[in-house]
Amino acid sequence: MKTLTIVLTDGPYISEYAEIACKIAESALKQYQVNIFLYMDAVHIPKKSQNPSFFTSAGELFTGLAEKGAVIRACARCAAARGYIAEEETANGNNCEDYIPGIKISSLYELSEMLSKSDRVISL
Amino acid sequence: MKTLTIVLTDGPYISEYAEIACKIAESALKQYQVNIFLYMDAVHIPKKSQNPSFFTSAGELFTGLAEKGAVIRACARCAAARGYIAEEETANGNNCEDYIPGIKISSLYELSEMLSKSDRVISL
Amino acid sequence: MRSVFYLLDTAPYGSEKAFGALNAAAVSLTRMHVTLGLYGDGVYLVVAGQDSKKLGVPNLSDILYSYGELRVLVHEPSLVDRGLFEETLIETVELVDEEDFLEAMESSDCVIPI
Amino acid sequence: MRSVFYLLDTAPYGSEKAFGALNAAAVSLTRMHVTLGLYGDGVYLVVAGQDSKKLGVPNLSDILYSYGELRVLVHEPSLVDRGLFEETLIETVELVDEEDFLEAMESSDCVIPI
Amino acid sequence: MEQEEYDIFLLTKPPFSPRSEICLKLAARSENSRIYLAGDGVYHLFSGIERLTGCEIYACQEDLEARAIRDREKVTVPDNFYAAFIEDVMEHCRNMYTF
Amino acid sequence: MEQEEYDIFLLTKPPFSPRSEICLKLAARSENSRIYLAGDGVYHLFSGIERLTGCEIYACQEDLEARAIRDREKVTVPDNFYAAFIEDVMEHCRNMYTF
Repeated sequence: MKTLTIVLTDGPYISEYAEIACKIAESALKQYQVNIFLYMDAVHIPKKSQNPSFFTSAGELFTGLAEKGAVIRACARCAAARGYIAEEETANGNNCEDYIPGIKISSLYELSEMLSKSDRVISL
Repeated sequence: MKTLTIVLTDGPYISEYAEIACKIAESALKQYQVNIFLYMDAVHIPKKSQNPSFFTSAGELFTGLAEKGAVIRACARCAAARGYIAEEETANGNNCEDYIPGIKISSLYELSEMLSKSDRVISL
Repeated sequence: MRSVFYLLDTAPYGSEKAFGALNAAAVSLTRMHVTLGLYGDGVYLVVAGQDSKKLGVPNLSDILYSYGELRVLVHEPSLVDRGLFEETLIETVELVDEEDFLEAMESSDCVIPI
Repeated sequence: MRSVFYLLDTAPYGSEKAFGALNAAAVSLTRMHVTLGLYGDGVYLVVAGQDSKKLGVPNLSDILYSYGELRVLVHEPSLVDRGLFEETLIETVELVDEEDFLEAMESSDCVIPI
Repeated sequence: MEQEEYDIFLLTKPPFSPRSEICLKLAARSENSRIYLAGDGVYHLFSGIERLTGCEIYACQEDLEARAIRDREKVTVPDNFYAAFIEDVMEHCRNMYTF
Repeated sequence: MEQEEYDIFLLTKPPFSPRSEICLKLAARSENSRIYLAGDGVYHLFSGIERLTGCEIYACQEDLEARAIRDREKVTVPDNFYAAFIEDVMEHCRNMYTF
C-alpha cells in the first residue's frame, strides 16, 4: 500500500490547514496509508476540550482521522514547549493526557522516518 | 497614573511577541498601569507547564508580570476554541485551571473597555 | 482613547484573523469611534456574494452588513493590484486612495494591526 | 523518499520557524539526502557573526556550522534585494541563482516549506 | 499502458506571497502541470492564473463559494476536489509541491 | 516649558512586509518621527532605513547582536531600549504606531 505523509506546522483556527489536512487525509485513507506529523504550533491541534463557537473543533476532526487509521505523531520538543507532556502510554493509544485518543508525542526523528518511507509528502 | 494597554495576537515560540511584550510591560510597570489583552493564538501564552528546551517559558514571563501588577485578560471565545475553559474564580486570582495565577478569561468587551481607558495602545 | 483604527491585511477564510478583526471592531463600537481599514490581502473581504456555508465557518460579509455603523475603508491600490476592481463589492464600504487611508490612520487615537 | 528539500522563507529569531527548519533538516540527514533552501526573508540566516546570547535563544548560525554535511542553498536574488550582498556570510553555504535554486527543488523527491 | 504523469501543485497561499511566487515559477517551467487551488489559493483566479499556458487549473468548490468567486472558463471544479487531487498525486504524478 | 512631541513607531516586521510598507509611508509623512527597531525590525538597517530624512532611528542592542548587525552611523542604540521607548511613548508622543 502506498503511503502519504502530511506535515503540519500551524495551529488550529488561526489557519485553515488543520481542516484542509483533514479533508486530504479522509480522501487518502480510503486507499492509502496516511501519516501526519504535527510540528511547531500544529501540536495544539489534538488538544482535548476545544470548543470553538463558530468553527469545527480541530480535536474532533483529528479524533476521526486516528479512528480511521491515520498514524498521527506530535514533535516532542514543540509539544513540551507548549505544555503538552509525554508520559507513560495510556489506554487510549496516546501518551499525553491533554491529547485526544490515538495521538502520540514522539521524537522529531519520527518525521524523518515517516518521510523516508513515504511515496508522497504534503506540507501545509 | 497613565495607562498602557498591550494587545497580543500571536502564540509563544512561533513569534517573539510574547517576549517583546514582556520587556515593554516590565519597563512600563515602573511608572504606569499596564493592561494586556490576549487575543486569538495569544491565549496560549499563559498556559501552565510550558517547558521549552531552548527558549524562555512564556508562562513564566507572564507569571512575573501578573505579580508586578499587570492586568492580563484572555478573550473567552478564543480561549474556549483552544480548549481553555473559564470556570468559577479560583484562589489564585484566575478562572481557568490550565492558566498560571493572575490571568483571567473574560469577554472581548473587556478589550474595548481597556482601550477606551488607556493613554496608549501597543499592538504586537 | 476615543477612536480606534483596526488594520486588517490578511485574506478572509484562510485564517481567523479577518473574523477576529471584525469581532474586535464590533465590540469597540459601544465605546469608541471605530474604523476598520482593509489593506493588502485584507481587501478580499469586500467582494460581494460570499457564501461560506459549505466551508462551515461564519459568513464574514454578513457580519460586515450587520454592523452598519462600522466605518470600513478599503485601500484602493491594494484592490486594483489584486484584480478586484471590476468585481461587485459590498456596498457599505468606502474605497479610498492611499492619501485618505493613511490620513484616517493618523487621525485615529490608536491603530491596531490584527 | 530519498531526498528532501526544506524551504525556509521566514527571518530567523523573530519566529521559531528557522530553528524548526534547521532541526528538521538535521534529523533528516540520518536517512535522506537533505537540502535547506533559503528564499525571501530566509536568507537573513546566513549573515556571519550572529550572537543570540543576550536574546536568550539558540544561536542559529552555530547550528548551521555544526551540520557540515547539510547542503544549504541561498537564493541570491533574495539576498541582493535585502541588501546583504556586501555582508560577510557564513562560509558553508552555496549562493545560487534562481535557475539553480528551482532546479534543486525539482530534483528533490519532496519539498517541505516550513 | 503507461499513464501520463503530471507535475502537481497544491496552492493554498494568496497572490503576492513568496510561496505563490515560487509555485508559479515552478509551474511555468513544467510542460505538464496541474495546479489545485484550495483555501486562499483560489484568490489567484482574480489575478488570472487560468491564463498560465501549459497548465490545467482545478479549484475547490466550497472555497470558491466562500470567497465569492464565480465559475471561470478554463477552470475545472471537481465534484470531489480532494478525491481528484489525491488520485492525481498518488497515481499520476511526477513531482508534487505544496505552497 | 512645553516638551517636543514625536510620532513614534515601533517596527518589528522585516523589510518587504506590508506592515513595514505602511510604517515607512507614515514615517515619511511625519516631520518629527522616531522609529524604534526591535525584533526582525532591525533587518531594516541592511536596507538603509537610516537614510530616511526627518526621522531618528533607535535599535535594540540584543536584536542587533543576534542578527549580526554591527553599529551603524545615525542609529542610536540605547542602554535600555525599552525604557527609552516607554518614556518616549508615554511622555513625548503625538501619534504612536506599532507594525
